[in-house]
Amino acid sequence: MQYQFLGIGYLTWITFLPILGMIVVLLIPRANTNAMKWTALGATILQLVFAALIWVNFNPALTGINDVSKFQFVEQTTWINLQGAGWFGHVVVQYFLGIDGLSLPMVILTSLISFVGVIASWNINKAQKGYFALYLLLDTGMMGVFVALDMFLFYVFWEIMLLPMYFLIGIWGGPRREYAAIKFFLYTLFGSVLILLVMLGLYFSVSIKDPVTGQMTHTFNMLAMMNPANYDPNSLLGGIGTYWRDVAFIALFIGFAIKVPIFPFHTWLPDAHVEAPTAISVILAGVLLKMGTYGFLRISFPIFPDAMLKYAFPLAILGFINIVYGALCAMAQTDFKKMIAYSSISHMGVVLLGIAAMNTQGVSGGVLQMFNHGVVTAMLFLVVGVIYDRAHTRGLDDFGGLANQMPVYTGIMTVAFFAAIGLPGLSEFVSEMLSYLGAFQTFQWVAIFASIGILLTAGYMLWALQRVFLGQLPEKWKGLPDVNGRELVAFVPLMIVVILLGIFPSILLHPMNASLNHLVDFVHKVGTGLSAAK
Amino acid sequence: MMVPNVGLTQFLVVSAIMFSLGIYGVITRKNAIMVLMGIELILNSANINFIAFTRFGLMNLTGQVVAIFVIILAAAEAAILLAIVLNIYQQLNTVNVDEVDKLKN
Amino acid sequence: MFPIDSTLIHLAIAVLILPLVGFVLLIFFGKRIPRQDLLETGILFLALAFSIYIMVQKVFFLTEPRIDFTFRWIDLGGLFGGKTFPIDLGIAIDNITAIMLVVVTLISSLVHLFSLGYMHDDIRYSRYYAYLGLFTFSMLGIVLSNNILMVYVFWELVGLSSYLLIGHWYEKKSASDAGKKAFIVNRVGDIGFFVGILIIYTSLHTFLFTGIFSGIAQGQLSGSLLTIAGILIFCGAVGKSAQFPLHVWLPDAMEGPTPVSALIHAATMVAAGVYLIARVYPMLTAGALTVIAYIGAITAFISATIAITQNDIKKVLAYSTISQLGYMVMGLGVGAFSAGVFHLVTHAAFKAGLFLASGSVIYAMHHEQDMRQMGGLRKKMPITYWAFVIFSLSISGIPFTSGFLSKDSILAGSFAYGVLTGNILIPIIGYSVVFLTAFYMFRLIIMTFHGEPRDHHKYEHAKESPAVMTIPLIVLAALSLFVFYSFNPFNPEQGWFLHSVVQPETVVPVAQRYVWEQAAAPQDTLNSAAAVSMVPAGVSPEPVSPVYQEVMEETHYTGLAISLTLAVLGLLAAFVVYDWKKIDAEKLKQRVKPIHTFLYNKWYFDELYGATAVAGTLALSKALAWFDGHVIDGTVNGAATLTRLWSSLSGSFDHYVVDGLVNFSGWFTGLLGRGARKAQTGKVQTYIVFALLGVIIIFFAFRSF
Amino acid sequence: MNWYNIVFYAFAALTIISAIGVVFSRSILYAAFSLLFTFFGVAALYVLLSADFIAITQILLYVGGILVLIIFGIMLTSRANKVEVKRSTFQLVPAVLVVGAIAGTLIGVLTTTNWPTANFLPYEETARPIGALLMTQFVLPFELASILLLVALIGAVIIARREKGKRA
Repeated sequence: MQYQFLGIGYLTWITFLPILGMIVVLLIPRANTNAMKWTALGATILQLVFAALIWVNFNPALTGINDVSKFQFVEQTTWINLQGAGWFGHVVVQYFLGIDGLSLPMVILTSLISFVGVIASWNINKAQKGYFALYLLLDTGMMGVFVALDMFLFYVFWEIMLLPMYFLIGIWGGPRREYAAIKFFLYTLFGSVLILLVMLGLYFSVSIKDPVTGQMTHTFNMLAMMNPANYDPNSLLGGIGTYWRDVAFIALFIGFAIKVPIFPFHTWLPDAHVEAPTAISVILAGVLLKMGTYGFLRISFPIFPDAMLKYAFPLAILGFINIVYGALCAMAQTDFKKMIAYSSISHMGVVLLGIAAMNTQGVSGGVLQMFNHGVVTAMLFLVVGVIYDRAHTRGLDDFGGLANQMPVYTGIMTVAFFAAIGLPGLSEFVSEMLSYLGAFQTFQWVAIFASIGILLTAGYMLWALQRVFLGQLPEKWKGLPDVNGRELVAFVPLMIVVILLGIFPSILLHPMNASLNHLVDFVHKVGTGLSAAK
Repeated sequence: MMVPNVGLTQFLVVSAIMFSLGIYGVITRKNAIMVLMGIELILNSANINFIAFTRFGLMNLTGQVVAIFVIILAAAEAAILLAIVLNIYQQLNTVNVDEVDKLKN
Repeated sequence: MFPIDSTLIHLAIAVLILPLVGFVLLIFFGKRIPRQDLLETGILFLALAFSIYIMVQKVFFLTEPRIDFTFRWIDLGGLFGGKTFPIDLGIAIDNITAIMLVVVTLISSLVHLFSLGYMHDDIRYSRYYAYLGLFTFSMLGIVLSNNILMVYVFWELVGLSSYLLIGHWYEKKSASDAGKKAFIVNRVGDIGFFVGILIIYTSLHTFLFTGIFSGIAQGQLSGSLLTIAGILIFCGAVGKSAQFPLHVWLPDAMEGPTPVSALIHAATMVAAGVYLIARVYPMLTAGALTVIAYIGAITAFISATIAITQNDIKKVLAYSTISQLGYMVMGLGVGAFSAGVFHLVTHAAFKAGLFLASGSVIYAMHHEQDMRQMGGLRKKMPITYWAFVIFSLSISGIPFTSGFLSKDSILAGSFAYGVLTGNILIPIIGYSVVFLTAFYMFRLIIMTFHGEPRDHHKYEHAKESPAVMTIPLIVLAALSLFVFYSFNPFNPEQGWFLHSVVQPETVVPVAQRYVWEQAAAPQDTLNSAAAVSMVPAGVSPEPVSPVYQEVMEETHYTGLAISLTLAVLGLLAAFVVYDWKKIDAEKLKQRVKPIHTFLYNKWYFDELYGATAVAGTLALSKALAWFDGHVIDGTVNGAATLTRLWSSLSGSFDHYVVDGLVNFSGWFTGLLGRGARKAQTGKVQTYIVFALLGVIIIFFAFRSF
Repeated sequence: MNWYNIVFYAFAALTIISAIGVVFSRSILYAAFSLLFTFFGVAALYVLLSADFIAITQILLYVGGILVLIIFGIMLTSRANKVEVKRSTFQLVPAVLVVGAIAGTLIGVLTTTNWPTANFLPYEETARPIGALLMTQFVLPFELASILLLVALIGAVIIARREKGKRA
């Protein structure tokens, strides 16, 4: 293996560094909170360094998606090997990591947001030890989801991330934190169950030849699941466009849709966001939501290309609903954080619209939008966090005229808001434009109606901006200090990314292209091939 | 012979009568000391049995040894019981067993 | 030495980047740079110098019609079928671009200069200049783009800087409202624009104008979809150029500082819509052009009627701007391409002048904008007054002014259009607006500068503005005269301008052209139309359609006479009513009260939109939020409640039935126990009796006899 | 009718009659004295059963130890002659019935049982073998019994001790 550090692959490092940090945090005496913070920061910075290394060494020409030889930084060893236990035969779970152009942006995003999240967590003043330990565990879970290529491993990481999130919201959250945490947990668990069922269905339908024994064995290998030839002819999910394949696709879709979240599975999000502490909102919106769409692209679409093509139009419709519905709901909110939570729903609708189009522009735009939305929404939640730290209220109508009181803050916020509006020159414009371009080619009318979302977004964002920052400053906020150095450290990297990707989106699009084009090709070829064969 | 020759049965019958009388005493008397005396009767009747069985070859000398132990226990029992009676009397000013019901309820 | 075209491109990039540099410097180091205002103003004058050089080179010396510079912005790779998805962007310089460069930088530098005086005690001085820099950058971006995507990008950036500058005094609710309104109303148009771009890209796979035009010429996009695409792109122009029905934002935008109104909301940004139409002109079908012509005419008429009733000096000018923009749009719509662009340029000069002059007045009157409080300022502010008069004459289309030349061309075009197509409504509106324009402009002058001062206190303190404010006025007044455009004050055809700005050859299918162009079209149009832009300089302009040209020639003098008469009538009417007071304005107002109220309230557009679109959206958002919170979340919580109900039911079952059985057995045992407790006397003797009874019973139970 | 029979019946009668006296006596002190005779009677029966050692022990322990203790108890707990010795614990009639039933049952069993050997064994000395047995086969119970006695001794002292503080 080529890319190793201390004999361990880069992907293992980047995934398990936070766990190392967590162990260190757990060993630090309770009183020494500073050491915990710095440990967490150190772990995430190292993670960021590895992400940068991976980016630098990434070969943009390799496609990935369904071909293990085209993946990069691959690590593949047997993890669980259960020999011949009754009817389920020989269970092999692999420790199989690897990235391609689809996961690379997510890996970078996760590292970046985790780093920013630690800085945003600096003011946590309750049970810091538990907080940072859980935070780092969460980090590992998220990173693992994006690098795992074995479905079982994927599921393990998926669940690892769930529990810390529950506690982080439930313990360090706002007044209704228990409700929000339980809601989040139950929703996600419901989704997980569906994913688990489909995973098992796939497991029992797919067999590959064991390289050692030469026997046909079931496998959790995602890449093997993508090859129609590996399906046992009479298995549940074998065959072509069968009823059960549709069912499995829809179940998997719901499982991931809850995470995105897609209407009507979205109501956990506003509550979770509003109650979660700032850093957790940032993580939640910045990374967790992306897992849903990542799941579509990594698992649902390539494994069920026939069903994907069949249900592409409903997906696009759901994307449209997300965009417009989320925007309208955001407009009606009076809670700053809730508004941004709904705006997330709206923006994730763009991702869905783009990837449902299943063409180069749409998918590129969708994946880029995943990244951009992660960065921009992280900024937005940080913005809310800053003001909530100072004023202890988030009501949009409680403020006014902060532009004079906090000019630097206002500047940062303006960038974030206009990025969310999709102002050209800032990152989200490019991704939204590409998504719409793609969607328009496939679903003309859906794209046209969805473009109303552009208008609505401008409406609620500017309205919020006006209510909070413009006008007269109420007497009680006369003493609010502007952003401090620590907060700037969190904002500046995000701002740089937002502006840089607005002007030179190619730096991120270039490594993605080969993989995403291959994905589009693959889905169309296999999907229509299957349908034609039927 | 009008009167049967004395054998095992006669001893046992004496013992049985004593036992019954002891029971009667234990049952009917309120006074703890009287109860104790009833118990002594019962123990004695038991001893008679042991020794009679020994004598008539149904038990070897073990019966007598057991009888000795019974006597010892009786002595210890008497000592303890009287101490308790004294204590109760000091505490409650009565030695009637049916009035000593503090453990009840 | 670079070849001249490459030098021009480099210079153009420099012109584009310079204001951005100013913006970045000011926004990050605003407080730390001494005299930031001079820095920014200097940068602008440098850009102006470059622009003039570019224009002179391009228009008068260069033989190439177009200098292009393209780079690959995004490459999305390719699919197996060999389809690739590059997105190319770039800049291009042709004659219109070169002229617009000068217009933008010129007005911008003059406004910068003017602001030195007008804004010098503002609290956010450096921020103001930074935003001006951002605006200039974005506007130049629109001008220089050689592709529709970049136009859209800068389009939005212009919207942003407009938003920021309108809301410059954001402490005022009305100012921040106006900024928001401007941005959102513009967005409405931009969505149309965006969808238009989507159509174009989907059909033609390119954003470059050249690619678009050649693609259309090859028939890759035609029929009604082409018309729809044209109209959708025009939607962007409707928003930005404040055309009916999206004109409502511009009057409100007057909340911004007056120099900003001059730069953005009179001369340049609002003209961007017109510029956009000019850019995509070759792909506009007859259907699209007719829509454009009608929208322009309606806009011109509506806003002119509103303008005659307004009392706020800037509002009058705002409506006049809308009206003039309507003229330009109408001009382009009816096929008078050069005239429309020409009017764009002349209008930029005199309308910027009008706004700056009104700024000068407002400055002198200590930020009083109501004309009813003014009067008699002529003596106090002679330079401003005379500049104002020149601008007003120009906008009214009085001979010897630039406005006469351009407006006359547009009117001639609309006349010809009316004659050729029978759509006489458009020329009728066009001419009637001439009368209205002259009337409201001179009403404005008379109320402001003539007569007796109405607010004596403010009048006493009023004085002529400092030189930094009057010099721009003088420059613009000079530019409002005919000589800069044509040496013949009555015939613009002989000037350099109309020689340089020539209507591009249309690329739409023959059947979708105006009738006169169908007749003129050579048989091999479809193949030769790929060459798009301008006819090389120095070559005498070939009229695109001889038929059209012929009609214009024929009707020229008729039209001229009508327009002149109407303008003079309007002028006189203003004097009759407001200066000589032959007719009492108040009485007149009373007599036509319903009409006046209707006009004074701007045809109730704001109220209409407020009651429908805004209220509707808000109501919908409230309803959906309720739906979200109560129905969807209610369903979720209901599911949770149901589950809990179910669980509590099964809990009850467990508690009462299963556990009940257990407890019953316990209870039963207890019952027995209670019965048995009767035996538990606590008396040892009793127990002995029972024990013995037990022995007896056992004995008899097991006895063997 | 040999002398053995006569002696047996005499002592059996003494034993039973005095036991009746213990049980039915109205005075507790009389009951105690009746018990004295019962113990003597029992000792005599032991002699008739050739258990000389036990008989001696019976007299020494019961008469010299237990009975004295009982009399001390009576003296300490009440003015002896004033003690109302009521049989109110249990109804007389049921008591008699129960006891009668027991007695009847027992006697019935004892008399009808066909004991394997109903004959006297030859007399043997008992003191020595008993001592040997206690030191060999029954040494553990023997030691335990001695410990029990010690414990009972100490316990009795502690229990019977008047606690001054508590009385107040």
